[in-house]
Amino acid sequence: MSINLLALIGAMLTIATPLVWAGIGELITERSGVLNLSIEGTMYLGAFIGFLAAARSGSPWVGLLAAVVSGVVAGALMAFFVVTLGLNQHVSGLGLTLLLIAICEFTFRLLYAGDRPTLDDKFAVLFRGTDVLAQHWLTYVGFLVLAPVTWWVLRSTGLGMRLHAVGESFEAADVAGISVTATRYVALMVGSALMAIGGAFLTLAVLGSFTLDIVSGRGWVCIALVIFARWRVWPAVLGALIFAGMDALQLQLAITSAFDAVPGELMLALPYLAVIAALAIGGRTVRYPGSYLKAYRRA
Amino acid sequence: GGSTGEEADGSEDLPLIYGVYATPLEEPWDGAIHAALQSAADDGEIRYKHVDDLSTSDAMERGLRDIASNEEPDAIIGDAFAAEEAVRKVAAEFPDIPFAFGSGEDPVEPNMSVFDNWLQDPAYLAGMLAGGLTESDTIGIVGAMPIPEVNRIVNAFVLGVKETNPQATVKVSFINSFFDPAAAKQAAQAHVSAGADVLFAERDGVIAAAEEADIPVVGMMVDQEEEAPDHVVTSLIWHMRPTVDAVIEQATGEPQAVDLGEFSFMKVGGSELAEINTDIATSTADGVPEDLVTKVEEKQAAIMDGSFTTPVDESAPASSIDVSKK
Amino acid sequence: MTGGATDTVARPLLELTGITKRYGDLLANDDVSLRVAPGEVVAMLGENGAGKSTLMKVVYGLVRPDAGTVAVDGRPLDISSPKDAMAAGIGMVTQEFSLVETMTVTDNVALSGTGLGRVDRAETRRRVVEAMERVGVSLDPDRLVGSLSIGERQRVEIVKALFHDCRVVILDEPTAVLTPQDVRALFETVRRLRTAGLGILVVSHKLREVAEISDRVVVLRRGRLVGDRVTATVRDEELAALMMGGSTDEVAAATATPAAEPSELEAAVGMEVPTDQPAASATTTAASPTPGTTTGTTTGTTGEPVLRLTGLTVSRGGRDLLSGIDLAVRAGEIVGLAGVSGNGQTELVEVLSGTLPVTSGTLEVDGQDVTSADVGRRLAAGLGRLTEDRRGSVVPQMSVEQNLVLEDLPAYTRRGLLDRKAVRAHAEAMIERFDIRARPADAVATLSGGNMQKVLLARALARRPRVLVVAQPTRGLDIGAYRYVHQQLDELRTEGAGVLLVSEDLDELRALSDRVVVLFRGEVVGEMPVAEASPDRLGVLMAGGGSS
Amino acid sequence: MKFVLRGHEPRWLAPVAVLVAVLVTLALTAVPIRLAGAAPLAAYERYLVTPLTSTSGLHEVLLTATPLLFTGIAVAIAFRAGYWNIGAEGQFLLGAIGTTWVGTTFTDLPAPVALPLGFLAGAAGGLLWAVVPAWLKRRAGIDEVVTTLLLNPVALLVVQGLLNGPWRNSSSGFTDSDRLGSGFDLPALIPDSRVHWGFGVAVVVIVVAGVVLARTATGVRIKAAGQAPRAAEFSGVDVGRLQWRCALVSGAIAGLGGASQVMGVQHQLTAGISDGYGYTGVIVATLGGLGAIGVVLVALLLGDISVGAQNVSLVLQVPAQLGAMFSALLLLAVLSAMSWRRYRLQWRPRSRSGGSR
Ligand SMILES: Nc1ncnc2c1ncn2[C@@H]1O[C@H](COP(=O)(O)OP(=O)(O)OP(=O)(O)O)[C@@H](O)[C@H]1O
Ligand SMILES: Nc1ncnc2c1ncn2[C@@H]1O[C@H](COP(=O)(O)OP(=O)(O)OP(=O)(O)O)[C@@H](O)[C@H]1O
Ligand SMILES: [Mg+2]
Ligand SMILES: [Mg+2]
Repeated sequence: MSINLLALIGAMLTIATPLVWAGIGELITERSGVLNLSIEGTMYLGAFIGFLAAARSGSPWVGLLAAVVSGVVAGALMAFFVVTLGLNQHVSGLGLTLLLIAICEFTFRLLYAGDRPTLDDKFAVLFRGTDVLAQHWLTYVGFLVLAPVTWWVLRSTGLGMRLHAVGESFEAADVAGISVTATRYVALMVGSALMAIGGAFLTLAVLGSFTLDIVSGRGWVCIALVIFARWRVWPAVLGALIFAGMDALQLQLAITSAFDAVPGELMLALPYLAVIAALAIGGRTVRYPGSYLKAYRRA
Repeated sequence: GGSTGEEADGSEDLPLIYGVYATPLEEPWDGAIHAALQSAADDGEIRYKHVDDLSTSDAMERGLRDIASNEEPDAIIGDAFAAEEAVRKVAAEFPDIPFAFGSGEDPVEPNMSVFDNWLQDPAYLAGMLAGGLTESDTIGIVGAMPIPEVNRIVNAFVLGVKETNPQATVKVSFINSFFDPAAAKQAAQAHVSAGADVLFAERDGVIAAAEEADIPVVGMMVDQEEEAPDHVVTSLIWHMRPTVDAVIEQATGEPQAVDLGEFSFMKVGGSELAEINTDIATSTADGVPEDLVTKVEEKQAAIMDGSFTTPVDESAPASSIDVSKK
Repeated sequence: MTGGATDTVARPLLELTGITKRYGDLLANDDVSLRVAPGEVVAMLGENGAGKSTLMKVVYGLVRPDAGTVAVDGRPLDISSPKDAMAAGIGMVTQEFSLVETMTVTDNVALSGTGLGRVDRAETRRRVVEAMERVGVSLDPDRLVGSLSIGERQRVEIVKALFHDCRVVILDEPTAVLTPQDVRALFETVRRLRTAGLGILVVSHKLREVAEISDRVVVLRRGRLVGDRVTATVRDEELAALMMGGSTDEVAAATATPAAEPSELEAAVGMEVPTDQPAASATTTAASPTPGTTTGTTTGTTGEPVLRLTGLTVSRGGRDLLSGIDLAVRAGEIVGLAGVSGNGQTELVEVLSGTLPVTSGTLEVDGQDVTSADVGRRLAAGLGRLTEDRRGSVVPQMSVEQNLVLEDLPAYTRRGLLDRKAVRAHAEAMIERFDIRARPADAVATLSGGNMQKVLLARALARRPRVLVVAQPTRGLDIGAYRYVHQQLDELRTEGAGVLLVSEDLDELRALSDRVVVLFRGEVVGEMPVAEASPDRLGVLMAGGGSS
Repeated sequence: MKFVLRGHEPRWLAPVAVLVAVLVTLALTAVPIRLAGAAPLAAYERYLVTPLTSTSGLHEVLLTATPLLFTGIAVAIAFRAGYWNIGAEGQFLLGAIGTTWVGTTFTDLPAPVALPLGFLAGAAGGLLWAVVPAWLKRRAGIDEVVTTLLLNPVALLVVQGLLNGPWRNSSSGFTDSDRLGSGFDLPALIPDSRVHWGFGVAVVVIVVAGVVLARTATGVRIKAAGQAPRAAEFSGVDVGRLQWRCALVSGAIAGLGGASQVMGVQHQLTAGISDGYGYTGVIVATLGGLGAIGVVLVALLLGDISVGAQNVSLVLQVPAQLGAMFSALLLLAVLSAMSWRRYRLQWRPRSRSGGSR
């Protein structure tokens, strides 16, 4: 058995990238007390709109911009449902996921009628030829900029304090003159934009094409990772790396003859089991944000 | 395009063929059936309607019964893989309508015909190409899941590799999904890091990996050369049209219960190997050696004239195959 | 202005005009107009649910009125959020805590002033410490608010409200959970603010506090402003009458006890309680609580111990929250437990309630050892509980009737199904008997705190407990409810049950108890008959002066 | 503009709210229907009316609603107790596995033995899959959302692993299992229809669950545990144990759903046996207000839409995704309209007159 460790790390970083972007997006929205189950649909939307705009314009940058805008719109929509109307967060999120995926697939069908379109130009890999460093710039930005900046903002800025206050106790935030509505809108719009980038990473950087079911449950994994991380940035990144590392490992083991006797499905299950195991070993009672799942409305 | 289902446009006398698909049309397998039916409709031979994404057997059964009783189809074509029993049940209820379904089981009198994609011939030829192109003697295949349709393609490909390169090793991985190109790409990259320098893209996503690794790759279902002109060396193509033509014959004549599988064979034009892209420019291969092309062409001729029959092996392939032991 | 108003209000700092607020069919504020002058302290009285908090929230932008205006300095404001209120120089301490438990004291205090950018934590901390000194509060600025006691949290609230420069300060029942020392400190601050020319509006149920701190007192009844008096000249009976809506005489009669002790009204309304407490509760018990020693009281005969703690110790994280508590409550007596909040009372109640496990020692209820029994067995043994954490004792979204039977469900089950008729009948009986202002099907969440407390009292007493553990039973209650709760506890004693009364309200303790026990740092540091429990002596003990 | 709490809810409000929601959905979907080249009116009729106006259409609605009834009530029970079981999907799949195992092992059993055994095995499968997260939650306080959610894909992998490996179809070699013994075929509940006894079992389960939740001491305890765990604990409810039990019951019921789908519809195990029924169960339960009647209504509504959507895409030749779009929009619209029941819209507070003097 020969596992190429460097290649494993490289694959891990790539696989973890959409989880980091979308996971941090989810983390931000959950910090404001909103469980955003529209993540799967928002990632899908970002992947599709990003692809569409890039295909039409010929530039992945335009695609990325369009994906961000689509994410902001999806976040605003989610905010309208759960903040303005105060609807149940579970149903709103799941409903929005269903809706966004249906809209994307419907549009894809109308525009491409069963074709398998590809982009002329996608984001290239930096440092091609190396095992670990051959990554897309979105990977670098995700790990080296997005994660630390989010961590810093949540920890050391007024914005982070506001988010914390709204997520823990919106009554307290309101009394302190912080607009619960505005904070949650912003959190959802920013968070959803990050989710859309996570989705667009798949089409604009990894694949250069779009197919149905492109997100394949990565959004749900992010939900689990955020709770796993107890709403903290670095543990969420760590969770993404554990998940991705196990995924990369199983990909290598799957083609290693020594592991022929192990059913492939067991290896495919490794990432999920690893996160559960990590939680079982390291985790204890989770305290949810105080205003989690709750809608706020003044009398 | 849709309609209210009522209008007449002078094509009333053409037979109505209904396509009924378990997966969305975007899935290449059902996409190939759809493309063939669409081309027959474009040729003015049939009227064509379709419904897709009937993913559960109860949706399939409901759809079929609805179509058979209300839409007056002259034949129904679709895939029955996840709903064999439902399809056979409805077929039995409407013996006057020909049913032709992609299926792993046998035809049923009087009206249930079956077909399948039999791509072992182009797969064998593609394997020969891959065997000739590899320098590391390692080839990677990424497939959906180890089902017979896929297995026989993979196994034929492996035999083809053996013919041109008996020292080679073929590694096979499955992503357990018809979609998820990102996972397919990651699997392909795992092959590359394990030394593969030629890939076979049974699923979408692999070509992107080949392009990044700058190595040759074989496409699937349709000619995928345009996706990466420097890297896609050829593609396995399934032509459903001969099968469709056979069903049209039943639609205008009498329903039958036959195995239409032969219509997917290369001999009758049911499948082919896309024109070999001799202009590939990769880190390992710049163009395709002429003698290799000749070898493949000779083999193709042998298949066409019946002097060579690609063996069909539907057993699940191992993850790493030493072709000399095959 | 309403009759009796002073004309000292030359140029009002805060002026409310015609404030009206409806909740569905309920008129919470009905055309209320009110002025507060600079350097004036206005107290607001009113029964539970009279609409005081609603009015305060209107001023602070937490509630939007249906009609009316708020003006500061003569300029009408469009206050649609607390942010606007703060900008207009209004600060408020809400009745419910508005704190983020997972944040530090510093962050909570500074929260409202922070912008979006980087927070200079050291600088903020320094300013918060400074503000605490200014307000006369000492707290560790780095502690998480979640780890603070209720009284400490109230102090944080006060610092928070006064952290920014404001011209009008609104305090909604600020003293309800404060210890006497803290109340004194708060009043010092209020006086200083008054001197500095601020306008202060303070809601309270305690007439004595009103008398002590305010210049003017206004009374709200059923949403309407029914009285506006100069504090110095108003009689307590008059205020009580305004609040309750009867004439002065009626009120006096209604609040008198069956025994008609002269000072009962005053005791009930929390006014001066003479140290020489009249016979009512004057047990001349020997200081030693030896079991079996029968001591006479005027209300019953003290009997066998119904609650006995022996060497009770509770530790968490290696720290003793309670250590070696020996305590007995006998049938027919009320034992008062005094202590500054944070010295183990809460834990003691939790241990007795069955929500905190015992580390060592034993716990007996009516002779049965229930040291490690679950809640159900404790209830069966004859324990009743009424804790200070009302919201942790009721299920707010459930109806009054379901909450009333929650601890006694098997008794209302017939052939596997809940006997809804019996549940309803029980609820109606309790509503009648305890004068709960609600219908059986109302969600408890919609009840005022006073009524919620009555529901809990009804639930605890309906089971006819042998011993009742009560904590802060009258916190935040209006005079009527306060009086009512005391009467119920007194009756319980008469019927021969034992009561362990935990309260930070020394007047309440001394008015009700036969004996007083003082807790300091998790240990019993003093025990005496109530006659010997002078405020001074208790104060010394509570401050640790009795421990060696 | 702002929302104001209603004093009381007029009787006409709920039906009107639903009606408005339907109208809004219709208006919103007109655009994509036109884009797909169909006539909106014809589409609307087929979405909502056609399935309900023929007996066979009604039967299909009941059939389609059956798995949602199981997963919906399963999720509702767990959610009520404050146990966030997002894992009905996996539990459903394991139920299907359990049933398939007995159905392909004891192929000769007669129906009276086979059917109860099949359901039992399904419940056991679902329960088994619910045990791990419930146990982790109870013993170590590990969050059930993460564990139940992540076990869903694992359950699908178990199904695929069985179908790719030991349970591969022995005649076709395809990745679906052998057919169950014929004793395991659930008979039709309504003659000449596809509505099978699984529907009957679902109704029985829901009625029992409804009575327990609404009419028994246990129901009150579950509600208390879910809404105010601390208060419930204070009142002597062992919240941990109650949640543990509800989690297991929830899993077992979801597993029954799998059993019903295998024995009533598919008669074999396939990887696509669950069309996301477990996830849809979350919608059914929450939209149904976590109550038995609500679950039934929502499951029937979704059944109606999904039968109607298939009909639309078939008759009008529009992409199948239109159906998904329609049901998602309707879901969100109904939900929004329901919030209107509790609040009314007010344009500015009436008068803020008075002014300063
Ligand atoms: N958000 C709300 N929705 C409906 N009714 C409310 C709401 N808030 C308060 N009320 C009702 O308005 C009335 C006035 O409540 P408010 O809190 O102002 O009373 P209060 O005078 O402060 O009483 P307390 O002394 O108990 O604090 C009560 O009857 C209460 O039930
Ligand atoms: N959801 C609600 N619906 C209606 N009224 C409410 C609601 N929540 C709170 N209230 C009202 O708000 C007011 C504040 O009540 P709360 O129970 O918080 O007071 P408290 O501090 O517990 O005690 P008290 O009000 O008796 O001094 C009450 O009058 C209550 O009726
Ligand atoms: Mg109040
Ligand atoms: Mg109060």
